Formats: sequence, structure tokens, C-alpha cells
Amino acid sequence: MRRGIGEEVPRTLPAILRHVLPVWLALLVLLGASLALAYAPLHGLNGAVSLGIAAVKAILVAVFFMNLRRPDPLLRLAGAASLIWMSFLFALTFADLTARAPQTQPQAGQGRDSEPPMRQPF
Amino acid sequence: MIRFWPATASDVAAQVDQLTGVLLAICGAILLLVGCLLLGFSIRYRRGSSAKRGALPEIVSREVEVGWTAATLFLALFLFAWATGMELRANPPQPDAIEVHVLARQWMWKTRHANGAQEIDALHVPRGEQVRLLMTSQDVIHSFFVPAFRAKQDVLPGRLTELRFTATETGTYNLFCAEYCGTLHARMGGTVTVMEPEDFARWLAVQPRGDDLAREGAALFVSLGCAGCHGDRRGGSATVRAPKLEGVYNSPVPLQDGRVVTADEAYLRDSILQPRRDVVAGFPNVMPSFAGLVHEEEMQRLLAYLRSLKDAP
Amino acid sequence: MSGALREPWRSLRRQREAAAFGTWIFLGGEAMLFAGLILAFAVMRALHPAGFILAGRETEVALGTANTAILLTSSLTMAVAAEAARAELRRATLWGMGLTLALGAAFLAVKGFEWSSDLEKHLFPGDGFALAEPSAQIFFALYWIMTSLHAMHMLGGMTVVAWLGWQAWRRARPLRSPAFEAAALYWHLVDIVWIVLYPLLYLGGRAP
Amino acid sequence: MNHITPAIPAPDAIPHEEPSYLTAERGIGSWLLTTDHKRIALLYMAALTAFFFIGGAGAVAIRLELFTPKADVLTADGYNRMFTLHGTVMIWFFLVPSIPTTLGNFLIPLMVGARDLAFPRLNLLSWYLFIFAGAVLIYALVAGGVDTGWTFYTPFSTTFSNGYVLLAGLAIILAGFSSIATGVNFLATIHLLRAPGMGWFRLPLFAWAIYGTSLVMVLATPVLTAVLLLVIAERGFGLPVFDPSRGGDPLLFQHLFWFYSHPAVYIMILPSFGVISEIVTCFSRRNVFGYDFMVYAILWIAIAGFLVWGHHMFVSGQSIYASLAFSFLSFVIAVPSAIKVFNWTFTLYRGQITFEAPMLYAVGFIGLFTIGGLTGLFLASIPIDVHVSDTYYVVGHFHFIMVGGAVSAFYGGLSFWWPKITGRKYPMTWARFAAILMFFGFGFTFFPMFIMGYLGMPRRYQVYPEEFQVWHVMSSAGAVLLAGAYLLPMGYLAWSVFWGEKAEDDPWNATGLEWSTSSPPPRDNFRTPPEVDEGPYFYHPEGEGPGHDHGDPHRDQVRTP
Repeated sequence: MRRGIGEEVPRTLPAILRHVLPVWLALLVLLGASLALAYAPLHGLNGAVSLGIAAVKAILVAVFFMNLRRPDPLLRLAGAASLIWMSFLFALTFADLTARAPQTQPQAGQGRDSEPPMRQPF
Repeated sequence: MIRFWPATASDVAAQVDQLTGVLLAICGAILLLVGCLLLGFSIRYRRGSSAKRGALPEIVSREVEVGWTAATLFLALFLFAWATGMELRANPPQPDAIEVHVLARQWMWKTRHANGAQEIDALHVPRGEQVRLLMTSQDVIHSFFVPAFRAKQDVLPGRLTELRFTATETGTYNLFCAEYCGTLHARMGGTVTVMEPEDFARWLAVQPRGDDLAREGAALFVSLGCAGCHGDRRGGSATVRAPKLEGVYNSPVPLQDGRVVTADEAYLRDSILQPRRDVVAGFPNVMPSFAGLVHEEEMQRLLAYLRSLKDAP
Repeated sequence: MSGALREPWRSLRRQREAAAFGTWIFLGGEAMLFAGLILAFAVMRALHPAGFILAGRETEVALGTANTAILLTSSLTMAVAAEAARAELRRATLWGMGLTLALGAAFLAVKGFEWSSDLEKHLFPGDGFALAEPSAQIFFALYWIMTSLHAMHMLGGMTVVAWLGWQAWRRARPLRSPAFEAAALYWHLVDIVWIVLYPLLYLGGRAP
Repeated sequence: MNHITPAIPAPDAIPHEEPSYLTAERGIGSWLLTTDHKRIALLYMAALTAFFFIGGAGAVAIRLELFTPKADVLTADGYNRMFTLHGTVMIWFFLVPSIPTTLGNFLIPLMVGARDLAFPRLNLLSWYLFIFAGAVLIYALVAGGVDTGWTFYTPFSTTFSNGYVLLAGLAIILAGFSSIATGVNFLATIHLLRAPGMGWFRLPLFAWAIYGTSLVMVLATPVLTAVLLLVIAERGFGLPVFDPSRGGDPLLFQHLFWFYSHPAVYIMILPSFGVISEIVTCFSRRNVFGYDFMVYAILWIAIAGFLVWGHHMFVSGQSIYASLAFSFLSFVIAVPSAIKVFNWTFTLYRGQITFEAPMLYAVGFIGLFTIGGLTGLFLASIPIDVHVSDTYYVVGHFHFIMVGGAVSAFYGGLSFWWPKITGRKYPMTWARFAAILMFFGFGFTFFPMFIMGYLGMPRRYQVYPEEFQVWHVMSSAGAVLLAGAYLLPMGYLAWSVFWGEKAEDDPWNATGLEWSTSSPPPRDNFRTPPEVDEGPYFYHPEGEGPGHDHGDPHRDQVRTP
């Protein structure tokens, strides 16, 4: 039998807490770090840094709270699938967005025509 | 008379038809092959026929499978390369192209020639010269479609799209709106008339011409107060220092953040609507936004005026 | 239906795996839902960096940070509850779920304060919007859509947790039921979504 | 549903057998609260029939109106509402759920040797969601009308449309939840409930096809939900994301929309690939040619289908470079479809073919799907697509795939598994006639669309230049035949439930686990849990040993001495 979702789980509350409390502490530390770094002058890298920290936090939650550390390939596959599909979505949409001719980019703030649309052209 | 093939009235149309013809031949051959195999096998191997059964012969095996997978892939890549090459070569922009502004709205087309001549649901163009349509919409998405030119381009609100074509045959052709745009979508059409260049020139000359775009733009330039700051140095009472606009069109502009951009239509438009976004190096960030004050048709006039401003010697 | 085992399963282990797998696939779908919204955010951020930086400064960073901490802690209590349920530690399960519910409610309460303060500051797109830059309205459109969709997910999660907690309390559902773990997975995903929304909505444009 | 039960012979006629799923429980409650996947399949069938009629009514109105170039039957808004009704109902309430929720629901547990789907109550819930969503949509379409077309393009849908766009969007979101729940259920079932010995490469191709479909459903549908939420937020609450006047981007809508809606095409067509594979191999008495290639083709389509959505946007103002990438990927996805067509054809080779109704549907499918697929090559080439996009060429193309393809396969699958589902046989002559009529009716209806599309006839036009009339008349005339071909089976299949001859357990002499149980199957599908020690197909012409091209299912074309 393949080792499915393990039965080798901690059986007592202290054992469980030993598992999860360090993760929680790490998450809070990262939260503090991301808040502090958001105010630091990082020359335009702030966005990348805070998203990077968010990614680390998400991975911590997924691996330790959502039990991805257990050796179940099926669950890892399911978890990875959506990431791959997200990359399809982002990659190809940005392939369009970043390569559009400049005049075909939307331009903000252009008011709609003040005249009402003509309803009866014929 | 029943038509099986649309009129071919632009240089691109002829190329597209060629591609279509070849694809038709290839697809016809594939269809014929599949059809013959289906029909042939169905008859030959129908129940009760005396055809030989038994194990599949050596030749019909994985190699065949790999073979036709590869063949299909190569065919697909060949078609891709050809179609793409055609698309990339089609209608390279020409500097002396005739520029026409197109404004779409529910449910009509307004076209406007450089000299100010306006048409509604119609467009006249000369044969053999490249026409560049600069299009925008006032409400929803429309699509400018002339089947005889094999040309189509969506027209979007809030931005410009461009369509280039060179007509090759004189005549009058259908113009359709191809992107669904509401109640009278089906009636949002008109005609495109291709004329000999000299006929076109004659036609254009007798059109009741409003002021031409650039001249109207110049009037707007004053009435909107642009001239107050950007006005010419000779008689202007400019108290605010603003970049001079003569010759600015299509020239490089250094920005405060160090970038250098080309002052194309998009940049100029942006600078009118969102002046604080890309401020020219060395000038104070004081220009107010004209968003909401300048509507799309006026914007076209202003841009035409700015394009017409040549650098004073 | 006395035990934790249900039709059409023949072993609890297999059923547990299916519950986890099914939940994971569903969460994959949920992730795609938020990915669609985040794509919209990313595209608009790329088109209008100035407006987004301007608008990003207006969100309540203190409340947002507090809420992140609350939600991270609720993930902790939910993880404890799920593990305890599997180990059939009844008191720890009930405490864990109770705390999770309380923290979830706290999150929504803080969110409510934040929303009402946003409304007072005229940060709801439309006429009379506080910021002149038109694209700032897009930032706040996405802010309202994302935070309210997330809050709806919180409500859904809290309903499930409350229902399972009630059943555990009444001993109507055996603690070995895979449902506890499935609910915990869902809760953690809602947490992860917030972890990603937090820098997008609250931290943009803070640096000098 | 009591009307079905009298037709079933009293259980004492076959005393040694336990009652079938149809007779195991009685009363309307036993149907509406059932968690039996087979009964839920029938519930879906009833709902889908209703939606098919509603969507069909829209088609009738459209074809009637287009008989002449002028507006004679409907107002301009009325016409727009009709094609919106036709599109939304047919896509989200017929084609997307059609084969998966009926045949898939019924057959997947049988094919993998399980007692039920992984989450039986979720299955029932998804039916109720579907029904509720359908009711909301019909209410929106009838009470207020929706005139956006099924594509809901912004800013038309968010700002300019008059109609119940919000409600329609909500209905489609709900139907999406139902779709996701169904997909999750199939994935979990196929992963975790396969009978002992049922390895991945022993799964019938229908199960593989449903697996691929479910994958697409689960990963694509949420993005549709997201984009419809954005439309609802903008239209209902004034939260601008697509509004150009505030810098929003209508093209963003199109990206998100087609990220779902192109893969949705594969949701509609992949299950029919599975159905056709099962039928072709059975009636040619020959194992599926290149089983593993068929599997890879399904997976290839399911994954790469997500990468081609931009070919719907070649004229939208999308960047030319993105268009090139999408064009390339669109050409590449032609390959797995071609593999499937060739493999079906070669399954016939050296077979012993009989032409029962399911086989006629299948052969018709292969022909129509080939035309549909080949016309797709024109659409993948940018220069041609620029000319024909948003014309009747596109309308013809996707009807060939979705109606000539998916609906033919649905009718074929229904006639193939009908004896298993109901335990009854239907009159074969009528069925053959219906299958042939469908092929020709379909051709007459939709082939003219390619020609008028290339001539430049735009879609969604109520009035049109007279030069196109001859093609529209042809199309409308064909639609009469097609309607007959669709109604006919409903008649004789219903007849068979009451008066049809009783079917054997395996009337087509087919292999596969579903045929090893009784017709109709008992509540728990199998009296003894099945174990599997061979591939799904074990066909051979009469008078030939079973081993001649059978063996390791990985190498089912093994050359034997």
C-alpha cells in the first residue's frame, strides 16, 4: 500500500502544538517583516519583496497546515496543477499586455462623449 | 446570380484568397482521404464480407501512428509559418498613407478626411494608395469590416486602433460592423467606395468641407486655454513655462524620471488627459487634466493640430 | 450512518484520502477564481502604476495588518482542531474550532470597521470619489470586490466550521470523519488568499 | 417518475435477481432525494431535455427570422434576445453538462467498477444547483430579456445593455458551481475508486475523456466566475474595472472570458471523443487503434486547450506578437484531434463492421468533426481569421464541432447505452433513419454558413444584404430536417421505455465493465465487486481468436505470430 494520508499523526495536544506553533511564529515574524519592509526605501523593489514574503507565507501554510509535507503525491499534484494553470493565465495575458502597440493601450480619464449616443441614425 | 466568392478589392485580399485556396486544397485532400478510408473500410470490412481479417499487418503499427502525428505537426507548422509570414508582411506602414479618422458609435460610422470632409456610414478612398484608418469608439466595441478588402479591426472606446489597407479595384463595397454592439447592430453598416485617384481628388475637393481638422484643432487649442501656456512665444503672454509644441509630434521627449519617450498620438493624448503622469524634464508639474473636458472628436482635432505644427526654423 | 465510513467507500483511509483530494481539487478551482481577480489587479497595476500607488496609500494598513495577524492565528487554531480531531482529542478539537470561529468573527468585525471608515473617506468608486486620478477608482473597485469576495468565503468557512463544531459537540459526527480535515483545508486556503491580498491592497505605495 | 415503473416487469418474473436501480425504491421522493449516480443521471437527462427544447426554440426563432433579409418576425431587440437565449442556454445548460452529467454520471462508476461516485450527495447537490441556475437564467431571459450575446462583452454588458444581465450572470456562476462539483466528483472517482486491477491504462477511453473534461471544468470554470463577478460588480455596484472612461480595459475582459470559454469548447467535445471511441471499437469488432495515443491526445487537448484562447481576439486590438503565439499554439492543438480521427478510422481496418444506429452516429460524427476541425485551421491562420472572425464562417465552424460533433455523439452514446440505462431496446430502423437524417440535415443547415461567412455575412445580424439570402434559405430549410432528426429519437426512445423489447445484459456484445452487470444495473451496480485483469477492449471479428491483436493493453497492436 502506498502511504496515503499518514496515520502516523501526533496523538497528543502537546505534540500537535509542537508541530504548529513554530510555523505560526514564523508567519507572524514574516508579517512584521513585510510590513516594515513596505516602508523601507527599496527603490521600486517593495512590491517584489512584499509579494515574495507573501509567497513564503503561503508556502508555509500550504506545507505545514495543509499537510503537503505528508508524502501524498496525489495531493501535491492537485496543489501544483492550479499553480501551473495560473501561470498559463498570467503569462499569455501579459504577453498581450506588454506587447501591444502604445496607441492601443487604454488611456485613462477620457470622459465619455458629452453628446448622448445617437439612437436613430437611419 | 449566386456568388461563391467575395469581391477581391485590396492587395491583401488577393493574398488571403491565395492562402485560403491552398488551405482549401489541403483540407479537401485530407477530407477526401478520411472520407475514402471511412467509406472504403466500411464497405470492405462490413460484417459478412469476405475480406481478409486477422492481425494487423506489420506496417500498420506504432510507426504509422508516429508518422501521421509528425506529418500533421509539420503540416500545422508549415501553415503557421506561411500564414504568419503573410500577416507580418501585409501592409507595412507607408509614410504618405492617406489618414482617415473613424469614429464609431451606436449605430453609425463617422469618417473624417484630413481636409475636414466628413462622411457618415460611408468612406471614399482612392485606388492604389495606402489608407490608414485611426479608429476609436464613443461607446461600446464595434468592428470595422470590409469583406472585399478582407480587412477587419475592432474599434474600442478609450483607445485608438489602426487599420491599413490598399484598395486595388474601384467600386462600391459593403462596410459592416462585425462586433455585436446592441439593438441596431445589424443596421450599423455602410459603403466603402474606391475611386480612381484623380476622381477621388475631384470628389474630395467638392465636399462641403468644414474647417479641416487641424484648423479646428487650432481653434480648440485657444478656446480650451492651451495656448495660454503652450502658446507661441511671439505674442503669447505666457506666465507659466510650458514645453513648446512646435515639431513635438514624433520627436523624442525627455521625461523627469529619466526616460525618453516618443511623442506619438498615445503620448500626446495621455499628456492632455493625464498630464501628471509623464512630465517633461525641466518643466513644473502644473498642467491640469483635461479629462472629461475634451471628448473624442475634439481630441482628434487637437491631435491633428499638434501634428500639423512644424518646428519653427 | 453511525461510523465515519460512508458509501461508496470500503476503507476509511481511502475515504479520507478522497476527501482531502476532492477538497484540494476544489481549492485549486478556488485559487483560479482569485487568480482571475488578481490578474485583473496585476493588469490594471501595470497600466496605471501612478493611480495604484496613490490609491494604495489610502487603505487602512493598521487594520489590514491586524486582520492578517488574526487570520494567521485562526489558521493555527484550525490546524490544531483538525489534527486533534484526527487524534480523537475531543476537548482540543472543540477548543480549536471555537477559537477559529471567534477569530473569524473578529476578522469580519475589523473588516466591517475598515469598510465603514473607507466609506466615510469616500473611497467607494463613483461620483464624489476622494481621489482625482480616475484609475484610483479601479484600484478601489478591485479592493471592494476582492475583500468582499474574501469575506464571503470567510462566512462560508465559518458556517462549515460552526456546523462541524456543533456536530462534534453533540457527538453527532465521529471525530475521525474526514470532514474536519476538509474544512481545515478550506480555511487555510481562505487564509492563503488573504496572505496574497494583503501586500497587494495594503502595502503598495507605502515606501517613500 | 412513476410512469416508468409499470413498464418494468415485476421483479418476480426474474426471481433470482435483485431489483434494478429503477425499481429499487419507489415514489417521487426516492428520485428527488436519491444519491444513486444512475438516477441522478436520469434527473439530468430530464432537465437537459427541457433546456434543449428551450435553446432549440431560440434557434427556430433565429432561423425563421433569417429566412428573409428583412425584419419580419422579431423586433431588433427581440432578435438579439433570441440569439442570446440560444447561446446561453445551449452552451451552459445543454452542451457543457450534456454528456458528462448524463452518460458520464451513469457510466463512470460502472466503468471503473465502483458502487457510486466518490461524493454521492455532492452529485445530487450539483443537480439542484444546476436546476436552480437554469430557473434563474430562464427567468432573466423571459422576464427582462438579455441582449448581450453569450459572450457578455464589456463595456456593452456593463454599461449599455438593457436587460437582466446581472441575473443571467448570476445564473451562469451558479451553473459553474454545479459544473465544478461534477468535475471534482469525477476526478476523485477516477483517481480513488477504480476497482482492484483497474490501472490507468486499463481505463476505457470514455473514462479518460471524462477525466480530461473534469480537469478543464475544475480549472477553467472559476475564471469565468471571476470575470462574471467583475461584470456584476461593475454593472450592479458601479465598481469599474473594464470601464474605458476610467482607464479600464475591455480586452482584459476578453482574456479572462476566453480563458474559460475556449477550454469550454473542449469541455463540450472531449466527452464525445470518449463516446465515439467506445462505439467505433464495439461495432467494428476491433480494439481501438493506438489506445495509448488516444489517451495522450486527450490529455494534450485538455492541457494545451488552455493555451489558445487568444485566437478569439485576433481583431480585438490584441498585440500582434501575442496573436502570433496564440496562432502557433492553435495550430499545434490541431494535431491531437487529427490523431483521434485517424485512429478511429484505422480501428475500422480489418474489422467486422455492423451499422447499428450508434455506429451510424459515430461515422457521421467522424465526418462532421473532421470538417469542423479542418475549418478550424483557417481560423488559426491570422490573415484568414481577420476576414472571417465574427462572420457566419465562425458560426458554421463551431456548430460543426459542437452540434455535428458533440450533439451527434450525445445521440450516438444515448442509443448505445440506452439498453443498459433502461433495460429496453428501441426500434433500430427508426434509429438508423434518424441518424442518417441528422447527418444530412446538419450538413444542409450549417455548410452554407461557411460560404456566406467567407462572403462576409457578419454574425448576430437580424437584417442582411440580399446577396446572402440564398444561403440563409438553404440553412433554414436544412434546420427543418435537423429538427426532425432531433425529435424523432425522443419519440422512439420514449416509446421503447414502455413497449420496447427487453434488452439483454450485453446487447451489442460489447466489452467493458458496464456491460458485465445486468440491464438495467442493480442499485449497487455490481452484485460482486469486480476485479480487473485486462484492458477495456477485447474485440475480435467472428471466427478469429481473441488474442490476435490483444495483449498487453499498452501495446494492444502487438504483432502475434
